[in-house]
Amino acid sequence: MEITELDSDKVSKKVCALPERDKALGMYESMVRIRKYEEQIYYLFLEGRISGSIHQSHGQEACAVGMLYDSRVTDLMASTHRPAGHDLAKGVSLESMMCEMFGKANGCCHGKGGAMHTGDIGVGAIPANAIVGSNIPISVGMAYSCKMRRTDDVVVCFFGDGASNEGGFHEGLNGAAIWSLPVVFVCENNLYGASTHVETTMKVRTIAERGAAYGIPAERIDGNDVMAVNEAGARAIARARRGEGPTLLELMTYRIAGHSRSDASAYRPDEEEAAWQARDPIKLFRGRLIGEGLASAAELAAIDERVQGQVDKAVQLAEASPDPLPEDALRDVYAGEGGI
Amino acid sequence: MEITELDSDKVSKKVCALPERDKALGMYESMVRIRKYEEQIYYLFLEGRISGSIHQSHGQEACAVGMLYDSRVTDLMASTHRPAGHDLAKGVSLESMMCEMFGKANGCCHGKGGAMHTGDIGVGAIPANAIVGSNIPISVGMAYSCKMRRTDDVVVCFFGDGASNEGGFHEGLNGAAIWSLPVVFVCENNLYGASTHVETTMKVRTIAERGAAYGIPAERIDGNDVMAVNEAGARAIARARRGEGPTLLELMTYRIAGHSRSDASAYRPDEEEAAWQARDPIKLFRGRLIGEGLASAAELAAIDERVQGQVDKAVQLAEASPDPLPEDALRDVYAGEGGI
Amino acid sequence: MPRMSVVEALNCAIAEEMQRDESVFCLGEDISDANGGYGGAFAVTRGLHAKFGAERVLNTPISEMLIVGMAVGAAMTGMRPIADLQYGDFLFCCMDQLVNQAAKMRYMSGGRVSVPMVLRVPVGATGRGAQHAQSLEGFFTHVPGLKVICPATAYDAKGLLKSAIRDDNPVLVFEHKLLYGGKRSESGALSMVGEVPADDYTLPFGQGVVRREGKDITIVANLLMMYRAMDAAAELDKAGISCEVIDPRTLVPFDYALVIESLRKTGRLMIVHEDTYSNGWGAQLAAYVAEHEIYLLNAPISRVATHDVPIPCAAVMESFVIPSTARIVAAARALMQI
Amino acid sequence: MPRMSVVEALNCAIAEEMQRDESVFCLGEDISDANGGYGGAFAVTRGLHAKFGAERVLNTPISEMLIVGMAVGAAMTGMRPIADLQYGDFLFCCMDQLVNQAAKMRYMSGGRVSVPMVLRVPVGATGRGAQHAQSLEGFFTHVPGLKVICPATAYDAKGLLKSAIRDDNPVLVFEHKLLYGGKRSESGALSMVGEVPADDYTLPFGQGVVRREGKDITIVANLLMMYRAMDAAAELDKAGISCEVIDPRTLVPFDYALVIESLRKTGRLMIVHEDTYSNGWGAQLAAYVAEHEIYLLNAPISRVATHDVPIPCAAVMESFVIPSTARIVAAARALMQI
Ligand SMILES: Cc1ncc(C[n+]2csc(CCOP(=O)(O)OP(=O)(O)O)c2C)c(N)n1
Ligand SMILES: Cc1ncc(C[n+]2csc(CCOP(=O)(O)OP(=O)(O)O)c2C)c(N)n1
Ligand SMILES: [Mg+2]
Ligand SMILES: [Mg+2]
Repeated sequence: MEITELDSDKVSKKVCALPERDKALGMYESMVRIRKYEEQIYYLFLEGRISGSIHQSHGQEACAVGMLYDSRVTDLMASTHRPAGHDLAKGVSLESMMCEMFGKANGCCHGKGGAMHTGDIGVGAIPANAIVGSNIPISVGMAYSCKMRRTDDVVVCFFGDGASNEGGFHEGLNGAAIWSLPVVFVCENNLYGASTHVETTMKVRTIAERGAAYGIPAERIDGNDVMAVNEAGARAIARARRGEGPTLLELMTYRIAGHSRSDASAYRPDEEEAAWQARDPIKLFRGRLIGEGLASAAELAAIDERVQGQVDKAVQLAEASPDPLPEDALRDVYAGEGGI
Repeated sequence: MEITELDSDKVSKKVCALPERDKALGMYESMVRIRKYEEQIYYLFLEGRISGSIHQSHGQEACAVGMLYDSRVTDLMASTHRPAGHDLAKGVSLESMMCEMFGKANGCCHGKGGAMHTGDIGVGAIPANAIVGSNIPISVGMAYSCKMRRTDDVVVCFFGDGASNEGGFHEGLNGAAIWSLPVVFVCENNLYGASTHVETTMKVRTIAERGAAYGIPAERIDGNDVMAVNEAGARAIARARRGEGPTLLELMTYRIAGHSRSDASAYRPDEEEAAWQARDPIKLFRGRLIGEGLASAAELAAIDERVQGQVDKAVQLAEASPDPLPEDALRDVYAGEGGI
Repeated sequence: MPRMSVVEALNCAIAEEMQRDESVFCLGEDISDANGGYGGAFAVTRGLHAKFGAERVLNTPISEMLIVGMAVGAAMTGMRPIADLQYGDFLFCCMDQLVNQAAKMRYMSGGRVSVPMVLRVPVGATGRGAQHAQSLEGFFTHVPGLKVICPATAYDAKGLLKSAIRDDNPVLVFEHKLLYGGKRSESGALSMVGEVPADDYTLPFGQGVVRREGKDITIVANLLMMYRAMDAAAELDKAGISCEVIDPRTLVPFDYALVIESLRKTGRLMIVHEDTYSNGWGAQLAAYVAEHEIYLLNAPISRVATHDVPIPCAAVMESFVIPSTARIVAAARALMQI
Repeated sequence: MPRMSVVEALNCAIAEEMQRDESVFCLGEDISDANGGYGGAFAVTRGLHAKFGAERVLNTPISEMLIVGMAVGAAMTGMRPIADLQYGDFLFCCMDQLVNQAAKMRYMSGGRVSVPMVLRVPVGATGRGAQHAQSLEGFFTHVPGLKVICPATAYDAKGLLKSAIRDDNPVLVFEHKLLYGGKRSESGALSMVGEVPADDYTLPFGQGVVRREGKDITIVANLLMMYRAMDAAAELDKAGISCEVIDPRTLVPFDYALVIESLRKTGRLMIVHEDTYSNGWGAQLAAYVAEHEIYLLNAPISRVATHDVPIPCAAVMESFVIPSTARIVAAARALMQI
């Protein structure tokens, strides 16, 4: 069912044209950055060089990059426990994220946040949220703020299939609808919430059809086709910018790794994994870029290499960076001096 | 808009036949009991003989009676901050409710619950819930219990239009749907949540159409037509008993009193109130009973009088009943002896 | 100086701050009084719609996660929301947005975002039963990242609420339903009106106030209980027991210094609150004193609190579980006899 | 006697009770291990699906209000649900169902309904940041109507969980992630295995246990902190300071008598917990002692608790804010010098 869902008439099958070369290569590079970052993180964990837990986003690069590649720095983005792709695509610096993974003082959260809370408000990425679904009402508030401040900035709010069963989804989408707020709700449906298949968590076939309960237009998209995501995302964002209200996008995708560090994905059938592997979003995009003559294999390999260099450098930087002081833990609880 | 909504094609306009005489008169009596009880409560408050707050259910009698008249004693019912109609229709004794309103030791909650928590588990009415929407997940648990215990009992869960915007509505309906649980969700849409019109709280026109987001069949019914409610309720309950899962019913109705004790309903247009007054559910039902020859005006007047007598007697009983002891407040926190 | 009820003082503080700062706005259920609406369950936001319009006096659906979540999101991105939850008890419907989100966002970001929001929380038992009665302070003095204030007079209400609105942190304002004053004729309500400067002023957090001087017992009491403690102190005075009554006014930050200064004189500490006995906010104060200044004590610490039960509805039981003036008097007498 | 980890002991208790009583069932996210599922985020419910089927090992959507609300509803109508919330922090997503509903239903009904449910709550900091780290006890010792237990050994885990399942009240079971044992290689995890009777036994609530006898200081500590206190006690012993370590095992009801008995001997009280300093569960114990038995004390009460901050992620900061053995030792030395 999983992969065939992509063939269902619920998923837009429109083939979207490639953009001009600069943008195409930029998108490719952004996807590769996420992939290489996540692969590096995976090895760092295996080797015990970083600790805690991880929820990795590789395999879902087309969702992050398709939605965020054209984002303004003043546009806002709210992510989840699986934030690396979104953060990197929104422009959080790779170095600051890597340093955060190592718990260093120069991490994007100064070591306080960790893997599930990365972000950089300077580029519009609020701290990622590890409470499933809770970033949805927050995004609605950010959109209300955009509207009140008379900007035409837009909020992109990511969440998973599992999150769409949380009460905050309902309250948040309803609020955004009644006030026509500039927010795009992006559900990355990767078929599982942790070990639980989406089909066991709802009786309807798609999350997109839940938009109707709020009067929110919705679409189901191939989330491994970065141009399809980019095209639908552009329409939704433009609609939001014009003040016409929220959109719900359901992006069908698949994670490469397990749910979290220690998860071997025993619940995923081998054939399913293989089928999705064949539709790897970077592989697909690379194929089109070369096939339609926008770039040569060598050019793309050069990008791969350059990005790998960035990742390696980030690891070196992170390892060489100082730990926070233990007492730094006592700072940043409250804003302002003389608080408590 | 309000009253015309009843004429919209979203509301079933089917005219349902009257039942045989016994049932018809029983339903009439049950509705009158609610009316007279609530009117009495209103005066008792005005006169300062009881205190606290009240959320009254008169005007909505057809919803309670239509849904519950055929209820088994082992069927379960979960009510709200506006519980009197539901409780009386489910079979909670009028005396024990009146005593509870007076805060007496022999009240249905021994004085501990008060106006917003009346109920009697002995007749399947769990304590009413004053947290808007929170009885919905609880009802799903009760339905799961019915199913696990291999009964064919059914849960009727009442809530308001306002409650349908709570996260618990979403989580609860979804859960009931995926496990096909024997529960009927009854939304009494009386057009307002406190002072706020339903149209300002959602962009869709009906609450019924939210059922589709969960794969739950839904219907919008004239909630002031007791036979229409009874017919739709019977179908939904039968479906649940057969193990075919939940139904969402939206009953269009109107409260006679303000939202709570001190509310003069300044937010309701006079014409709207008048239009609904003309469609008073008891008046409508009385008209049909007489018009179709099932009962004479005198017979119905006799019922009215008998019921008024019951209410008067309940007030006398309540006033004569002893207060709880102050120290009774320390009991019933925990079950079992030697607790804490 | 104008005389105002607490409701009027709160309304005045909000109106002045909304006038002063465009980023301040209100949201909550039934807070607008357009078209015959309530202007808030306790009428605190009455008249604001006419002055500031629907966008800045935002009536919401009955969706507490949405209300507080929106406040968090708006606060992180340049606004100063004031959220209203009708009854404090409903906070449990959105605790995640408060405890996991509002309180932790700044810290998790390494200090890079701020959450300047205010949440108004009516508390106290008023004959409505267990789900409309709780005094919740102890839950929130337990959450690093939140500030918690509890103004008991009209003067404090205006000054502290203004400080809360200008504060760059999430601030919970506990208001007692029986202290609102004005036209509400709730049984047990105090009909308080106080002098409130018509012009702009703010009051600092972390500064309690001595409501009555005394030398035998230091009574620390907040909100309604402060008034009961004052009544008890007057009664005890006749019996020759002199009580110093301290109103902490803010619980986080807490003015420990003021309490300790008083204890140097009295050597006896009594804490009175409507919060529960077990782990109510007074537990922390008692523990703090027993840790840091136990040698100032000439007697055991005494706590007079709501008994550890859900709040019963019937008046005779409700008034039994909530601390009464008589219970305070009895506890004080007992304290003097030890 | 078989030797088990805490996870195995909890699993064993659940399996035996499900076997014994058809009304017992489990629900929660990812609790089933059918088709390669987890059998619980911490594998506590592994194997139960094969034994009892999907209806009694109910995998739910990610819907905490649904999970706890269903538990309340099922419990009121004849079942004994055991709900699993993966991480205690997620409790804030369903506090209303717990605090307003589970805790108050019985009382509001005048004792006519019961809510025999169990909620399992993994707590403790494990390098995952502020939203997966909280020690929440203080929130719930503040809620009349709930019982709160915190087993620290495999033996207690089985016996107390069985009592919880048979109890007719809502019981929260606080489990520490670093004490689960088994195959989890969490940094900082204790690899504990203990003797656990293979047959049926229950342990009563409200009975603490003396983990180590001593005469100078009474240290009351729960969960992971009990082990740190034991390590500290061993170290202090070498320095000639003799500590009695008490594990309260249940927080509501609390075994005040055992603590007081110990204080008669030691005269010094230290409380150690991973809960926050302000209004953590120890505040109540300290306040209680300062109220009822202050004359037993020869020194100030000492509390060693997590600093009042959200939990930071980086190891160097996390371990700074959580009480360490060294901090306990230092506090004990300070206490002896006063
Ligand atoms: C409120 C809450 N409940 C449960 C969890 C534990 N948890 C973390 S991620 C996850 C699965 C989320 O699934 P989905 O929303 O589909 O996102 P995905 O992991 O697939 O990206 C769960 C259950 C949590 N973090 N927060
Ligand atoms: C969680 C929660 N939020 C707010 C309230 C306050 N409140 C009580 S009744 C009510 C209106 C409910 O509207 P609706 O669900 O339509 O029911 P109705 O009163 O119309 O019967 C509100 C806002 C509450 N009791 N609980
Ligand atoms: Mg998923
Ligand atoms: Mg309504």
